[in-house]
Amino acid sequence: MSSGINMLIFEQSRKGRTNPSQAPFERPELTGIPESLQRKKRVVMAETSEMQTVRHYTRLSKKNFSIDTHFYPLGSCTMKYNPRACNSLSMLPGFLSRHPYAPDSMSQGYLSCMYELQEMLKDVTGMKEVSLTPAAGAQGEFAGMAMIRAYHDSRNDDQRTEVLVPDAAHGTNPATAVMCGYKVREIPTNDQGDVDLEALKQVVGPQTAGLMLTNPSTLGVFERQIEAIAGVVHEAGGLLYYDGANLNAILGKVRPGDMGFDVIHMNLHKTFSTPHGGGGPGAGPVGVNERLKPFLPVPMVAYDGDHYSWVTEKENPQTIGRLSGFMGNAGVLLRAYIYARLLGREGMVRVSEYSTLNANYMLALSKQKGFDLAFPDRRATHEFIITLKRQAKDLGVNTMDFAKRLLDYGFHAPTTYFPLLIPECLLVEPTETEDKETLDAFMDVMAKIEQEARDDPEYVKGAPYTQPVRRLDDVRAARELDLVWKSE
Amino acid sequence: MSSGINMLIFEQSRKGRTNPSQAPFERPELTGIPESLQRKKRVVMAETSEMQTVRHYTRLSKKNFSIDTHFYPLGSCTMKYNPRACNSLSMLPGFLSRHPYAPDSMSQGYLSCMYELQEMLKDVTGMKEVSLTPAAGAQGEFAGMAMIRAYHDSRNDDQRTEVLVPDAAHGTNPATAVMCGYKVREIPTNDQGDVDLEALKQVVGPQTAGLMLTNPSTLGVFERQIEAIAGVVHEAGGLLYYDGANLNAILGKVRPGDMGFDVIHMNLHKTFSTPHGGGGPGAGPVGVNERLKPFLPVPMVAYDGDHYSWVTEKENPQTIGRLSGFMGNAGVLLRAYIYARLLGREGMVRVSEYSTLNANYMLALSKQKGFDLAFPDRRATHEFIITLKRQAKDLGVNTMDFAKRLLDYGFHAPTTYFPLLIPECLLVEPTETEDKETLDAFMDVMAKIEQEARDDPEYVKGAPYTQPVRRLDDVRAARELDLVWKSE
Amino acid sequence: MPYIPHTEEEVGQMLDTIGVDSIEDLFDEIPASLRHKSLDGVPTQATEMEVTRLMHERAALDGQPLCFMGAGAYDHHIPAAVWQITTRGEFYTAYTPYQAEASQGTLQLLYEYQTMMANLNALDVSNASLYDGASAMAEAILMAVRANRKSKSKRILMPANVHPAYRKTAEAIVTNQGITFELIDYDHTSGCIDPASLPTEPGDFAALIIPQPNFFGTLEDVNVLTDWAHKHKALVVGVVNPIALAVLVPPGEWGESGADIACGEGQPLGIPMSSGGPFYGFMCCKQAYVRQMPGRIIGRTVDLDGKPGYTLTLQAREQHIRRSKATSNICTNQGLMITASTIHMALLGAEGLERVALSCHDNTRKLIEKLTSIDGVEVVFSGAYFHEVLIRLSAPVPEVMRALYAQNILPGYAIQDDYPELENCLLVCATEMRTDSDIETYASHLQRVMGK
Amino acid sequence: MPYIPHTEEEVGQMLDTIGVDSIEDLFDEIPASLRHKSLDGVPTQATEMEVTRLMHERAALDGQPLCFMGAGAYDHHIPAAVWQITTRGEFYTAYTPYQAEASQGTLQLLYEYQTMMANLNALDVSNASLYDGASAMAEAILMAVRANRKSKSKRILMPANVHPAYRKTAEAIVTNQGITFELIDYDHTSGCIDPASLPTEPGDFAALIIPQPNFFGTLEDVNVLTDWAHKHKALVVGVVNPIALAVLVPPGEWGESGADIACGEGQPLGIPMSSGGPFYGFMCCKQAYVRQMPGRIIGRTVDLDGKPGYTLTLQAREQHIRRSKATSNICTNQGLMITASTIHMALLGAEGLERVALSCHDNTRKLIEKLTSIDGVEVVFSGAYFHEVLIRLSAPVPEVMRALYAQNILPGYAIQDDYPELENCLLVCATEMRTDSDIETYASHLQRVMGK
Ligand SMILES: Cc1ncc(COP(=O)(O)O)c(C=O)c1O
Ligand SMILES: Cc1ncc(COP(=O)(O)O)c(C=O)c1O
Repeated sequence: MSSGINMLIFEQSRKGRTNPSQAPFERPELTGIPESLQRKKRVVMAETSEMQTVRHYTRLSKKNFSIDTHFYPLGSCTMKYNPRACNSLSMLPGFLSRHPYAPDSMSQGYLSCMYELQEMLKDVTGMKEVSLTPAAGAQGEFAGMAMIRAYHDSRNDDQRTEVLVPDAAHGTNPATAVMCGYKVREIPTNDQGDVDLEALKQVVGPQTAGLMLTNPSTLGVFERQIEAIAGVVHEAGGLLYYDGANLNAILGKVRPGDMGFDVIHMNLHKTFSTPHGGGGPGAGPVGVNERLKPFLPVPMVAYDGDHYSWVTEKENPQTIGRLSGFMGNAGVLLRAYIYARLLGREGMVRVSEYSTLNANYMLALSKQKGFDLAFPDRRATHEFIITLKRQAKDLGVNTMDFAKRLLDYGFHAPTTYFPLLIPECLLVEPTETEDKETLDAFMDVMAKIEQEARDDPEYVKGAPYTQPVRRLDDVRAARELDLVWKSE
Repeated sequence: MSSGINMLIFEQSRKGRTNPSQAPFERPELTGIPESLQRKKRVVMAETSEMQTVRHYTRLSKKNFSIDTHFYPLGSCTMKYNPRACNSLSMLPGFLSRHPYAPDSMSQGYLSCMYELQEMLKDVTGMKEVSLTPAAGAQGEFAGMAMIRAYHDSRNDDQRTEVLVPDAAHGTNPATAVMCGYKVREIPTNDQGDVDLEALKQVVGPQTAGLMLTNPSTLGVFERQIEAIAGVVHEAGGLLYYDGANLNAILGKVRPGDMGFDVIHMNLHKTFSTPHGGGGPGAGPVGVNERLKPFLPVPMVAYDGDHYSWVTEKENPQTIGRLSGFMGNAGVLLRAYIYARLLGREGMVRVSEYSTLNANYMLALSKQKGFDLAFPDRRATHEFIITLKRQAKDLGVNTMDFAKRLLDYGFHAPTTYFPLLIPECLLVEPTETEDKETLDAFMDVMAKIEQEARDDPEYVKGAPYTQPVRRLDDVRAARELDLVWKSE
Repeated sequence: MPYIPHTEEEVGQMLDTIGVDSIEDLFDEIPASLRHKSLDGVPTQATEMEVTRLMHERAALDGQPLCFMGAGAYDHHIPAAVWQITTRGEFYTAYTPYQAEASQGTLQLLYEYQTMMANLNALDVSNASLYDGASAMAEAILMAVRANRKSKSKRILMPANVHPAYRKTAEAIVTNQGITFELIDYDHTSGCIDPASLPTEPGDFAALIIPQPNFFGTLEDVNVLTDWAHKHKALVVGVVNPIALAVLVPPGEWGESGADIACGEGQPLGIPMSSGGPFYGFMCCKQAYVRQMPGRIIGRTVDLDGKPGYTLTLQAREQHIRRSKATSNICTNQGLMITASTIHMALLGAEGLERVALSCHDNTRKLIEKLTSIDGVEVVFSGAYFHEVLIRLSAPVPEVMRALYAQNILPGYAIQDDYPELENCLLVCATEMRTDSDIETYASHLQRVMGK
Repeated sequence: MPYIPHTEEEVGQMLDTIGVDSIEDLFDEIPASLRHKSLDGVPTQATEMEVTRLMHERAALDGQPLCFMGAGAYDHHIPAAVWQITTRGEFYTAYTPYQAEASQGTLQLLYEYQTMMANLNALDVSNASLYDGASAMAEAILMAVRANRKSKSKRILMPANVHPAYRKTAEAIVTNQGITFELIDYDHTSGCIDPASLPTEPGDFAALIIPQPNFFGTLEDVNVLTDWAHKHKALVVGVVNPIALAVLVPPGEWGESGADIACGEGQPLGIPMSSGGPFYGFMCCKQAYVRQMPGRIIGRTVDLDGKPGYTLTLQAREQHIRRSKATSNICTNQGLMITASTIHMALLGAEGLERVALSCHDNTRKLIEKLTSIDGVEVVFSGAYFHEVLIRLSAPVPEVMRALYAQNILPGYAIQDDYPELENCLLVCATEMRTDSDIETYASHLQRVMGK
C-alpha cells in the first residue's frame, strides 16, 4: 500500500514542518508570567502539513465499519440510520457559536428546542418531568439512582443500602449503584428470560433502595411480570429504575411510567438516533414521576408561555445538583430534537413496530437455518439472542470466531458475550432502518459460516482475513502496555 | 463483500419503497394542464430508503482515488491539496441561497469577492482586464479565441482563417479553434521541447488569426524563445493566446502579459486549487491586454469605490456575449478567491517555487533510477516527462501497464500518453503540496515495477490486482454500448 | 509554509539531489528580462481564522431574502445528505476518471446518473454533464446541425420565449460556425408558440428549439410542434425543466416520435442557487445520435475477470482523442454537481420528484390567486403554467421591487429589459419551499406597496 | 415511510415467515392493560424541508455576539478540516470500537490522541475521554481516593477558586461515596491560593486539587503547592486548560515530582462552544496509577501476523467486565469529540498551539489595558494571568451587561452569584479570535455605558 497508510501521524512528522495558516502568524511575547510557571520543553505533537493531516485521517476513517457503510446489528446499541439533517441542522453557526452562559435573551432559539424536547420525552415515557442534562446512559443511571437516594434521604429512610439488579443487566447498572454508595444484589433470571419473581421476593425488604430493570430486558424479551415486580418493590418501599437502552422497542406501544417505574433514563444516542461517533457523545436524559421531581439534576428549561428560561439550584433547591459544567451534551440533544420533529408521533410508533418486525423476522430465519435461540418460545423484541454453544462444543468454533468471520463478509458482528448469562451468545439488533434483503443476506452468511466451521474450522478461527489487521492479541495489549507513542 | 456493495442503486430499488421526508407529504392535484401535456408513465428512478442511499453512495465514494486519500501526480492537472476552508466558506448559507438575479443591493458581499478576484488575477497574469465567467479551461479558450476573432472582425480583417497550434498542445486547443470557425495548423516541436521557430516562421502569415501556446508547455519545459515567437506572430498581425493550464509553474515568477500574450485563460481548478470533483466544475477566467478589453465576455463586476455592480452588454456593447446563463461557476470562483486570500502574495510565489522543486527533484531521482526522460537536458517546470519506450520495446511492458501497477501500490498514475508526441510517456506533476517522503516512495515504486517487469512482465501487464475491478475492457465498452441501466 | 510540507532540511537535500544551489536556480531557463518581481496587487497572506471571519461577514451582507424569483434558478429543498456525501474527499477531490479502475465510485455514479436522466427525459441516452443549461442548449444546437443528415441547413428556429440568457449564450457560442437563428414570435395572448402560426413551407432548417415550460412559465403544445418540425425533416431540441418532467410529458414522448435531443439546466435537482453556479447542463438524445453527442459518456463493460465495471467510453468523440474533429471542446465538466444531483434524485425517488413538482405547481397557483386578488395585478398570459407565471402590475415595477427588497423579499424577475413589450411585468415563482404564510407575506406587502 | 425501507409486500413476506398476521401480534407479550394508545404530546411528523426551515429560524434567533466570555468555554478558531473529516460517516456513525479489527481507524486515532494528550500534560498515560471537564474532575477525585495507598482519608482539599460548576458537579457525583471537600480560600489580593497560608499539619487527606489557571484566570504557584501536597502524602490533581499548557509548565513537571493526575476540559482544542456541549473531559496520570484510571484506554499490540494494531485494553477496569467493581460506570464517552480534537491538534502542531496560546495571552493583555483605561474599571487581582481576568466595575454589572447585550456583545461572566464577595465583577477573556478592533468596540461601548 501507499506510503503512510499505516503510519502514525507522529511518524509523518518532521522537525520544522509547520502548518502556519491555522494559528495567528505572530508570536507575541509571554509577559508577566513567572519563569517557574512557564513551559520549558516544547510539546511533542505531530508536525505535519494540512494535506498530510487531512489525508492521514481520511485514510484512517476508511478503516472503520459504520452505519453509513455497513450493517451493524450490535445488540443493545441500536445502530440505526442517523439522519444527515440532524447533523447539518444542529451545526448551524447560530447553534455552534452560542456560549453556554449566553443570557436568556440571546438563547430563546436554543432553549425552545430544549423545552420542547423535554415535553416530548415526557409524553414518550409517561413520566412527569424530564431533565436533559446527563451526558450518556450511564450518567443518566447515576442521576436516577442519586435521585432515589436523595428521595430516601429526604424521608430520613437511611436503612436502604441495597440496590437490586438482575443478572442480565448491563454492567453500567451495578457500577452506577456502587457510585451512588449502594451495595448491589443480583437477581436471577428464569429460563424464560423473565426475572425470577420468587427470588426477587426473597431479597426485597426494608434495605431495598430500589430495583434497576431494563425492559425489554437485555435478553431481547419483554418482562411480562412487570406489574407484579413493580408491586413487590414498591410494597417494600423501594423505587423502580428503568434502564432505557431498549426504549426503541416500545416507543408508542407501552410507557415506562405506565409500567410503574419511578425514574428512567433514555439513551438518545440509541432510540433517538444521534450518532455514536465511534464511542460517543451520547445523551441520557432522565424522566421521573411526581415524587422524584424535586431531585432532578439541573439545569432544566422552563417556559412561562412567552419566555424560556433556565431552572437551576435556585428554583430546585432539592436537586441532586449538576452533572457537568454546563448542560450536558447540548448538540446531541439538538440532534435528538430534530430527529423527534422529523419522526413526529406517527414515526415514533413505526420505530418500535419495524424494529420489532425486523428482529422477529431474523429470529424466524435463524430457526429455519437451524441456529439455537436463547429463548425460542418467546417473541423477540427489537433484538434477540442466538447461542452458539453447540457449535463451540461440536466444532470448536465459538462466538468470537463467528463474529470475526462476519467482518470478512462485510457485516459488523452482533454483540458478543453479553448478556453474560447466555453462553456463547450473539445479541442481534437489526433496527428498523435495515431492509429485508440485508437481513436475508446476513442470515445466509451466518449459515455459510457455520458450513465453513464444519468444513474447515481452523479457517474460521483465523478470521478476519480482509480487514486492515488480522485478529489482535488482546492479552499482549494488556500485559505489555503500549498506550503512548514514543520516538526512538 | 457485503450485499449491495457492487449493486447499482436501481438494483436496490423496490416498488413501494419511499423516502417521504424529502418532499412535501401532500400530493396536490395537477390543475389546468391539458391531459396531452401530462406525463403518463411514472419515471423509473431508484426507490430506496434514505439509509440505503447514503450507504450506497458512501461506499461508492470509497472506490475512488482522490487527493484527500492518495498521491495523484496527474500531469497537466495540478492535483494539489484543496484547502478545506475553501469548501466550508464558499458554502455558507448566505452564498448558497443567493439568487443569481438578486439585486446589487443584496449582492455586495458576493460582488466584492468577485471584483477582488478579478483584480488579483490581473496582477498575477499581467493582463489589463479579467472576466471570470468561463466555466472551465476549454470555455476560457473559447472566450479567448472568440475575442481574437471579434478583434479581427472589428478591424474587418477577414482573411485570418487559421489558428496555429503546436503539436504538443492539449486537445482542447484545436477543438476550440474549430468551434470558433478557424482552421487549425499544427506547429512541430524541436528535440529540446521548444517550438520549431523556423517551421513557425514558414506558416505564419496574413491568414494567421493567432497562435495558441501553453507555456510552460505540456512537455514540462519553459518555452525559451517565447519573445521571438511573440514577435513573429505579432508581426504577421496574429494574436497570442496563452493556455493557462500550467500557470502553477510560474506564479509570481513571470507573467503571461509580460511574455507578450494578448489573451489568456486560467484554470482556477488547477492553479487556484479548487477541487476537481471527479471531473469538474472548474473555472476558466480570461485575461486580456488593452486591445481586447472591449470584447470580454459578460458579466463582469465593476466598482466605483463605494458600490459593486454588474458590467453587462449595456456597458460593453462589443462583448463576445455570454457563455452561460448566469456568471459561470460562481461557487468555484469563491473557492479560488478564498484560496488566493489564504495564500496572499507570499504564498503565490511559493506555489511555483515548491512545485518546481518537487518536479525537478523527481526528475533527478528518475535519472538516478535509470529512467529515460523526454528532455534530459532541460529543467523540469512543475512537471516533467518520463518515456517508457525502452521498457515497452525490451520488456513488453508499456506505460499503461506501469500506470495500472502503480494503482496497486496506492499511487494514482501520472498522465499517460499525453502529450501525444512523446512515445510511451508519463507526464508527472507532483505539485507543491506533496512531501519529499511521498516523492521518494513513488520513485522507489517505479523502480520496483521496472524490476517486476523484468522478472515477470505478464504479472505487471495483468495489473491492477487490488482495485475494485481488474483492467477494464474499453473496446467492448465502445462496441457494445451499455450507457443506461435497464430492468430485465 | 501554508500548505507546503517542506522543511528547510529537506529542501537542502532535494537541491543537493538536483545539483543546484537554490530554488531560484530552477527558473534559470526563463529569460531574465521577463522575470517578475512582486505581486503587489494581491493582498498579503491571511490566516484561515482571518479569512473565515471575512467570508462570514461577506456572506451575511447578502441577506437571505424570501425568494419568489425563478427565471432559470430555483429555490428547492436539498436533502442534507446530498452535500454531506458529495463533499466527501473521495468525490470532491478526485480528477476526471481517466484511470477507470481507481475511479469506479465516480464512474458507477455517473452511469446511474445517465440512467436517471435518460429515464426522466424518456430518451435513450444521456451524457455526463455540460457546463449549464444555457451552454447545453448551445451544444445541442451544434449537435443537431451535425446530426441532421436530412438537412444541409445551418438555420435554427428559435422561439422568442426561450430564456433570453440562453439565446444570448447560444449566439455567442454557435454563430462563429455560421449557424443562424430565426426567431419565432410567441402568441401574445397565450404566451406560447401558436402552432397555427407556423409556416406550412418553412424551408430547410436543421432544428426547432422547444422550451418546456418557456421563459414565461407557460406550456408549449410540444406534441404538435414536434410533429411539425419532424414533418419538415428538422430535428427537435427540447429545453426542459427537470422537475417539471416528473409530471409533464417527457421529450422522448413528444408527438409521434419524440424530441431528438433534450437539454436543460440541472440546478433544480439538488444544486443550491449559489449566485448562478456551479450548475450543470444535462443532455439526452435518441440512440441514433449518440456519436454526435458532446461531453463525457460512461459505459458499463467487464474487466479481465468478466466482472462488471464502468469506464469512459466513446472517447473518439472527444477533444483529447479527436482534437480538432471533436464534437465539442469540453473537457472539465460539472462532475461534482452530477454527484449531488444523482444522490438527490435517489433520495427523492419518482414519488418524491412528483410531489415536489405538484407542490411547486400548487403553490404557484395559490400565489397567483393571492396576488391577482390585489387591485392592479393581473396575469399576462392565458397559457397553462407549471411553476412560473408572468404578472403585470399597474405600478412601475422597479419601484415596487425596491420596496419589496426592503422587506427582504425577492418579488420575481422584471422582464422588461428582455421584452420591452412586456412593461411592468414580473415573472413570479413559488416552489415547494414557499409556505402559505410566505405567500401571505408577499401578497400583503405587495398590496401595501401597490396601494400607495 | 420516513427512514424505514419496508414495502408492503416485504412486510407481508416477513410476517408470513414469522407466522403472524400483523405487526401488532408481535407485541402480544406486553400486558394489554399497559398498552399505550397515542403520543399526543409529540408534534405530528414534518418533512426535512420544514424542519430545516424551523431550525434555521431557531438558530438565527440566538444571534452571534462578539464574545468576551470564557468561564469554561472558549471561542477559538477551529480549522475547517476538523469537522469536515470528523463528520465523515465512518467516524460519525461508528460505535465504540468493540470489534477492533473493524475499527482500526477510530482506535489508531485514539492512540494518537492519548499520545498527544499525555505529551501536552507531560504525564505518562491518558485515557480516551470522559464526559466533560467538570465530570472529569469528579472522576479524578474518585480515582485519587482509590489510588492513594498512603492515605485512608476521603478528604479532598478543594480551592475555592476552582470553577464553581466543577465543584458542584464533583459534589453531586462523589459525595454519595462519602468523600468530603474542604475548601481552601484564595488570597483576596492575588486571587490565588497563598502557599504560605496552607497549614503545616493539614491532617490526612487524599488529594489536593490545583486549578491552573484558576477560575479567576490567575496562575497558581503549582510547584510549591504540589510539593506541599506530596509532602503530606496526598496526591495532586491538576485541573488545567489545555491551550495554556502550550506555554505553562505542564502538570507532569509541577514541583519535584509532578502532579499525579491531570484533568480538564478539552473544548478549547477544536470543539465549538455549542451551548456547552458536547465537550469532553481529558485525564492523564502517572503510569503507576493507570489501573485506577476510569474510561476507555487504547493499547497498541500486534495481530496474528505480527502486524501492529490497536485495541481497547485494560478493560478489566471497566463496567462491562468488572461491573460493580469497575473504576467508573462510564460507558459511552465523547469519542467523536476526540476525533475532532486529535485532528485539531495535528493541524496546529506544537508551534500552532503555542501561537494560539501566546495570542490569547496578548489579546487579553490588550483588552485589559483598554478596559482599565476607562474610569471605574479596575483589575481585581494582582496574580499573573493567562487569558482571563477579573475586572471590577463601579457600575452595577447586570445593567452594564444588558446594555452591552443590546450591542451584540457578550461582555464576560458576572461572578457575583458564585462569589458574593466579588460584587460587580466581570470575568473577561480575549482569545486569539479577538482583533484589535473587536477590543476597541467593546471598550468604546463599555465607556459609553459606564459614562452614563
Ligand atoms: C442496557 C444498557 N444500559 C446502559 C447502557 C449505558 O449507556 P451509555 O453507554 O450511554 O452510558 C447501555 C449502553 O451501552 C446499555 O446497553
Ligand atoms: C494544457 C491544458 N489546456 C486546457 C485544458 C482544458 O481545461 P478544462 O479541462 O478546464 O476545460 C487542460 C486541462 O485538462 C490542459 O491540461
